[in-house]
Amino acid sequence: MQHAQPVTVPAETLLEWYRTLVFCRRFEEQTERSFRRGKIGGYLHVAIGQEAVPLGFLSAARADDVFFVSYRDHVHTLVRGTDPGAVMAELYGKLGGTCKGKGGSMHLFDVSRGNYGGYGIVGGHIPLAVGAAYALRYQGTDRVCLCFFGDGAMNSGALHEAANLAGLWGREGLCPVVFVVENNQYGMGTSVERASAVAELARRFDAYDIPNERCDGMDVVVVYEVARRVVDQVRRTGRPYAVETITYRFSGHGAADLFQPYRTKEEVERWRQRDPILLLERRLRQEGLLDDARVREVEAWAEQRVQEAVAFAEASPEPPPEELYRDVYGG
Amino acid sequence: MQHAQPVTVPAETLLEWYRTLVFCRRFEEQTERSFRRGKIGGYLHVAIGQEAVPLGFLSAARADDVFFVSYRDHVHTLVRGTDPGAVMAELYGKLGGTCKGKGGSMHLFDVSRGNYGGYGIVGGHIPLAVGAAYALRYQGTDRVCLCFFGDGAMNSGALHEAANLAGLWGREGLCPVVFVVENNQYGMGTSVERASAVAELARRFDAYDIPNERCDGMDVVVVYEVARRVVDQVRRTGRPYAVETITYRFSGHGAADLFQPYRTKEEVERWRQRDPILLLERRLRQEGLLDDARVREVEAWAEQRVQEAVAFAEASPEPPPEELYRDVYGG
Amino acid sequence: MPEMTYREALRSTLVEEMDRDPRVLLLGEDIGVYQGTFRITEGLLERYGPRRVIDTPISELGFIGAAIGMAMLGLRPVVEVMTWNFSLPAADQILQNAAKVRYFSGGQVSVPLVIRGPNGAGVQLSAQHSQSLESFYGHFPGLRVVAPATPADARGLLRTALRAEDPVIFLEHAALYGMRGPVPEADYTVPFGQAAVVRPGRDVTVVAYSRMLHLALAAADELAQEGVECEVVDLRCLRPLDMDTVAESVRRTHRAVVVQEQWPLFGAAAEVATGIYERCFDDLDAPVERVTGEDVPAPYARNLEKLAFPDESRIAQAVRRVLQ
Amino acid sequence: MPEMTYREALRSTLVEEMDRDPRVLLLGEDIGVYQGTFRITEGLLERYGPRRVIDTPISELGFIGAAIGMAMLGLRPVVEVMTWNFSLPAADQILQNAAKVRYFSGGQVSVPLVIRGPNGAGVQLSAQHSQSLESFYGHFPGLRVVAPATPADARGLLRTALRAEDPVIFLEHAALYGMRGPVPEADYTVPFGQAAVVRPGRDVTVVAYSRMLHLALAAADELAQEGVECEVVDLRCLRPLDMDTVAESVRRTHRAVVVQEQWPLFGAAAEVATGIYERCFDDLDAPVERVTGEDVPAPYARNLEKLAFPDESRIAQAVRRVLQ
Ligand SMILES: Cc1ncc(C[n+]2csc(CCOP(=O)(O)OP(=O)(O)O)c2C)c(N)n1
Ligand SMILES: Cc1ncc(C[n+]2csc(CCOP(=O)(O)OP(=O)(O)O)c2C)c(N)n1
Ligand SMILES: [Mg+2]
Ligand SMILES: [Mg+2]
Repeated sequence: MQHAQPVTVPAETLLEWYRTLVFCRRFEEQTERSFRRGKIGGYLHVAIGQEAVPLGFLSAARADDVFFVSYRDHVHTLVRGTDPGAVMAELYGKLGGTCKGKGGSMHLFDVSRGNYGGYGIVGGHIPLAVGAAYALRYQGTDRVCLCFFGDGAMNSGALHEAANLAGLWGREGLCPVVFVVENNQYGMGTSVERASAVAELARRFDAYDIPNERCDGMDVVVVYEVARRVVDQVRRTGRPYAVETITYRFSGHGAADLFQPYRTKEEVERWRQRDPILLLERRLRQEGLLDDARVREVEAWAEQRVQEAVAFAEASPEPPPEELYRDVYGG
Repeated sequence: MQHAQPVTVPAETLLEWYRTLVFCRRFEEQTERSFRRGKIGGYLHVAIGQEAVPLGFLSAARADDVFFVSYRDHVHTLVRGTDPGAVMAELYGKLGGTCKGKGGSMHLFDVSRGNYGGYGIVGGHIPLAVGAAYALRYQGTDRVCLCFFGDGAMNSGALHEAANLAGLWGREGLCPVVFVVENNQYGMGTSVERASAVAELARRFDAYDIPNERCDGMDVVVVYEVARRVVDQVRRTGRPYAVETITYRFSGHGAADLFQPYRTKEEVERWRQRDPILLLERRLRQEGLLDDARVREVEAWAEQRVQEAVAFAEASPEPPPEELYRDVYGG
Repeated sequence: MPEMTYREALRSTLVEEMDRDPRVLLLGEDIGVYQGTFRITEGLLERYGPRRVIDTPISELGFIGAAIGMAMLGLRPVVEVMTWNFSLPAADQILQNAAKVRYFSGGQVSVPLVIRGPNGAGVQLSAQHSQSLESFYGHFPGLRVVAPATPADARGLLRTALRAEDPVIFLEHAALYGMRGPVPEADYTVPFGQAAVVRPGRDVTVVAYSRMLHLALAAADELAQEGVECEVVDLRCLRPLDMDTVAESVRRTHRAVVVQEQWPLFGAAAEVATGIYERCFDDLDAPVERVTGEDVPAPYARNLEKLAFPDESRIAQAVRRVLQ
Repeated sequence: MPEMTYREALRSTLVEEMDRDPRVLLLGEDIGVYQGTFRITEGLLERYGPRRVIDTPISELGFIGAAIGMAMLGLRPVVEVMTWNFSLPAADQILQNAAKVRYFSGGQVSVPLVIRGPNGAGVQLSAQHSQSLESFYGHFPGLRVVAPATPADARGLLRTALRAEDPVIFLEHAALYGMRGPVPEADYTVPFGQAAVVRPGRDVTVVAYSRMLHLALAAADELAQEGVECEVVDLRCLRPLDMDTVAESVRRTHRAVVVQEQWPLFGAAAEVATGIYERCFDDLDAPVERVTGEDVPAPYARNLEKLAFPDESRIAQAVRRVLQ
C-alpha cells in the first residue's frame, strides 16, 4: 500500500458523509425488509459494510465524471445524488423508478448524473467502462470514468482483455479509467484465496502496466484520500489506475443468502469492529463533531428519508403495459 | 531470463535435430507451393523460422506427454513422429490424412502420440490444455501437458481464465501444464508492442503465481535445455510453468499474407541470421559433425521424404461422401 | 415408485453415477463449500473431496474449456453453470470446441461432458438473467440438448447424459427444482431424442418442454372442461429432435400448438412448427400456432414480466384459435 | 449508375460517413497498419489517424465491449470482426450488453454500434471458421441483423446502420467482396426490414439472402429454361424480418423455397417458413421447402465441403419438388 498525501477534509463534509453512510445503511436494510415482504423481487444485493468505497470514490470524482458498477449498485446510485424515492421505486418495479421499473436492483442507471449503470454479469461491464473512458478523451474532455467491480470479477476474461486495452490506450493518454476493486473477500461463497491464484489483486494490474495500489476500504477518509489523488492523476494523465479496496460485506451475498457456510460468525463480528459508520462516528466524536443527540438526530432523519422513499415507491404506479415494448429499439 | 543448467546433448541427437529441422523446413516450403497450385485450400500457416521451439520442447517431453497447439501446427506434428504422408494428406484433404481430411492444416491431431490438436480460435485451446493437465494428475499419472500458443493469444480472456485456474490447481500439484508462448513478435500484422500493454510476456504470468521465464527460441539447444528443466520440474511438482520463447516467422502469417506492410525486409533479413537451421548447422560444423557433403545428403534425404509425402497425399483417395456425416456424434 | 423432487432426482443421479464411475467429477461456482446455489450438489464436496468437486472462480470460459480438455483426456466432467445466462462468456468453448472437436479431429477424440444448470426466466431476474437458450445451442451439430420437465425425466436424461460420449447441454429450470413426482429407481434412463405423449387427446396437439410443459398441461385441464381434448407432447430433448412422435400425434389431431418460453424470432417453436408442416402438410386443418414469449428483453417489473412470458391462458387461447 | 465492388461499396460508405460525422470511428484487428484482412479499411488509418482507426489486440470480448461503452457515451463505433466466427468470444457482450442495455436502463442509453465482417463459410476453412450466425444473433431483440447480397445493398444498408441508434449485426460474405454491381451514388440508404423482390416470377417464391441469393438467382436462370418462373426474394435483413414482402409473393405463387447456408435445425429458414405458413396457410399448394447446409460441422476436404453447403442444383431440385 502506498501512503496517501493526507487531504484535509472539512468537518462539514465529514458530517455530510456520516449522514450519507447512515442513510445508505438504513435504506439498504429497508430493501431487505421489503424483499422479505415480497415488495422487491428478483435478486437483491446490498452493500452493507462496503459503503465507504463508493462514497469515498464518488466524492473524489467530479460531477461530470461517469461510472459503471456491478449489480451491487444501490449505494453508488444514492451517494451520487439520485433521488432515493426513484431508487426504491425501481426496486419495487414501479414507473417512478430510475429505469421505469424495467431494470430493477441490478440495473440502476442515472445517466444525467453519469451513472451508466449496474450490470449483472460478473466482469461484463469492465470493457464498457474502458470504451467509455476512451470516448471521454476522444471527445476532448478531461472527464474520468470510474469502474467498480468485485474481487470475483478479477478472474474474468473481460477484466483481462479490458485492462490490456486500457494499458495500451493509456499510453497515448486516451484511457482515463479508474478500476476500483471492491474486494469484499468473497465472490458469493468463495474466498479470494480460493478463487484467485494471486490474492493481492492490485498487483495483478502490473500485467497491464497499470499503476495500482491497495487501500483500506472501511475508512471513508482513507478511501477518499486515495481516490482524490488517483482520480486527479488519471484526469491529468489520461492513463488508467487500479485501486484494490479491502472491504467486507456484513450481509449475505444476496437477500437469499442466509445460510453462510463459507465464513464464520466470528469473522463477521471482527469486521464489524471496522464498520465504516463506526469508524467515521468514532472520528467525529473524537473531534467533537458528533454526540449522542446528534447521532439520534441523524438516525431519525435517515429513517424518515427511507420511509419517504418507500412511500414514493408504494405510491408510484406500475409501468403501463405499453412499456413492455418500449426501449427495445431507438428511433 | 534465467540461466539454464546446460544439458549435454549427444552429437547423434544434434544431428538428428538438424535433419528434422531441414526436413520440416522443406516440408513447409512444399506446402506453400502446393497451396499456390490449389492442392491445399483454406488457411495455411507455416512455422518457417520458428521450428526450434516445437522441436526443443517436444524433444524434452516424454512420449506419453500430451500437447495442444494453435493452427500453426505442422512442425509440432511432424517432430512428434506422425507420418509426413498423413500430414500432407490432411492438408490435401484426403482420407489418408491425420483426420481423414476433415480438419485440414489448422486441425492436425494424432492422439496416439499425445497430439490433441491444432485449433483455429486464438487462445481457445488454452483452457483445454489446463483441463487436460488436471486430468493427467487426476488419473494418477506423472504425464505433462504442453500448451503452445502465440504472442497474440496472450491478450485473450481464455489465457487469463485458464492461467488463473492453472495457478490455483497447481497449488495442489494438480496442474502439470507448460505454457509455451511462441512469441514470433507479431499477431498477423500487429507487433507485440502494439498489442500487449506489457511486452515482456513471460512476466504477465506473475499475475497467476506461475513461474516463468523468457528464452531464445531460435537456438534449439537453448530451447531444449530450458524445456528439459521446465518439463522435469512441472512433472515433479504438478505445477504450471510458462516459457516465453523469442522467435520469428520468416514467411507470411498465412499463405495469403504476401504484402507485409507491418515489417521491413531488413528486419526479416536480420532475423534470418538467426535461422534455427543456420545456428544448428554452424554449431555442428564447428564441432566437426557436419560438412558440405553431409549437408547435401541431408537436403536430398529431406527433399525425397517430402516428395514421398506429396506422393502419398496425391495417391490417397478423397474421403467418401459418408464421411460427411461421421464423427458428428459418438456411440 | 418413490416420489422425489426434481432437485433430488438430479442430485441422487449424480451421486449414483459418481459412486459407479470414478471418471465423473464436478466443476462449478460455489458447488462445494457453498453446497450449490440451488443445492443440487449439497454434501457432495464432503462425500467426494475437492478433487472431484471443484469450486471454481467466476471463469466460465476457463472452466468450461478446462472441462472439455478433461473430457478429451477420458474424464466425464459435469459442469454446473449457476444459470445458463452465464454460459454466454463460454459460448466459444462450447460451440467451437466441445461441439466440433470430434469432427475436425476425424473422430480421434470424444467430449463426454455434461453442462447443466437452470435455463429460462425466473421471477423478476430482469434482462440479463432471463434467457432461454435451447434454440441457441440447438442450432449446432455435435451438441445434444435436453430439457427435462419432470423429476423422472431429470433422472433418466441425466443418467443418459452422464454415460453419453457427447457434450450435453442439460437445461434445467429453477421453477421446477422443488417439484415432486414419481421417479423410477435403479438404473433408470431416458434415451435422447424421444419425445413423450404425456397426455393423450384427440383434438389438438400441444408441444412443449421444460417449464412450459406444465403450463400446457394446466391449459389442457382447463380446456378439457370445455370439452376440448389436448394431446400434450413433451419434447424432452431438442437435439436430437423427435419430430416423429410429434408428427404422429398431429396426424391424429390435425392441429398443433407449439409453446416455448422466450423470443419468437428464430426460436425453437419455429423449428418444431416447420417440422410439423414438412411432415403433416396434408393432415393439418389449421396453421400451427406458436405461443412464445414477447419479442423484448425480460423486464423487471412483475406486471410487465407476466406479460412477457407465456401463461396457461395464452396457451388455451391459442388452442381455441387453432380449433376455430 | 456507377459500378463498383461490394468491397468498394463498403469502403466508400465508411469514408463518406467518417468524413461527415466525426463520431464514427473504427476498431478491429489489423484494420490499420495491415490495411484490413479483406482490405475494406485500406488507407483509412492514413486518412483518419490512429484515434479513429484503432488496431486492436486479439481481444474481441474486450474491444467489442469497449465499443459498446463508446457508443453509450455518444460515439458511433464500427467494429470489424476479422470473421464472424471470432465474435463468439464476445457473444456475452453483444447479447447481454449491446442488445439489452437500452431496455434495462429504461431507455436512458443507446448503443449506435455497427459490428461488421464476413459471415458464413469460405472455401475449406473447416469447422471453426465456417459459421453462419444470422439466426444465432437474430434470436435476440435489441439487435438489428442485416445481410446484404449486392454492392448496392452493402452501401445502402451500411449507411443506414451507421446512422441508426441500435447495435447492428452487419453480416457480409467473403465470397461477395469482389462482386461488382451498380451502386447508387450520394446519400443512398436502404431501410432496415425491407426485403426486395429481385426477380419477378409467377411459379414459386424462392427466399434467400447474402451469398445464397446468387445461388438462388442462378437456379432461377436454370429453371427458366425449363419454363419455370421463380420469384426471388432477397430478405436483406433478418431482424427486423420483412415477412410482408415474402407473404405477398407467396400469395401470388402459392409455393415457396427458403434457402440458408448452414445448419437446418433452429436455422433461419425455419423462421421464414413458419412465417409463411402463418400468413399464407390457405394459399399454399405445397409445403415450403427448406434448402440448408447439412447438419454437420464444416469439413475441410473440398469434396465433402461441397456436399455440406447448398448449391444451385439443390435449390433447383427443391423448386422442382414444390412444383410437383
Ligand atoms: C459470469 C457470471 N457468472 C456467475 C454469476 C453469478 N454471480 C453473481 S454475483 C457472483 C459473485 C461475484 O463476486 P464479486 O465479483 O466478488 O462481487 P461481490 O458480489 O462480492 O460484490 C456470482 C458468481 C454472474 N452474475 N456472472
Ligand atoms: C479469436 C480470434 N480472433 C481472430 C482470429 C484471426 N487470427 C488468426 S491468427 C491471428 C494472429 C494470431 O497471432 P499469434 O497468437 O501471435 O500467433 P501466430 O500466428 O503469430 O503464430 C489472428 C488475429 C482468430 N483466429 N481467433
Ligand atoms: Mg466479492
Ligand atoms: Mg505471433
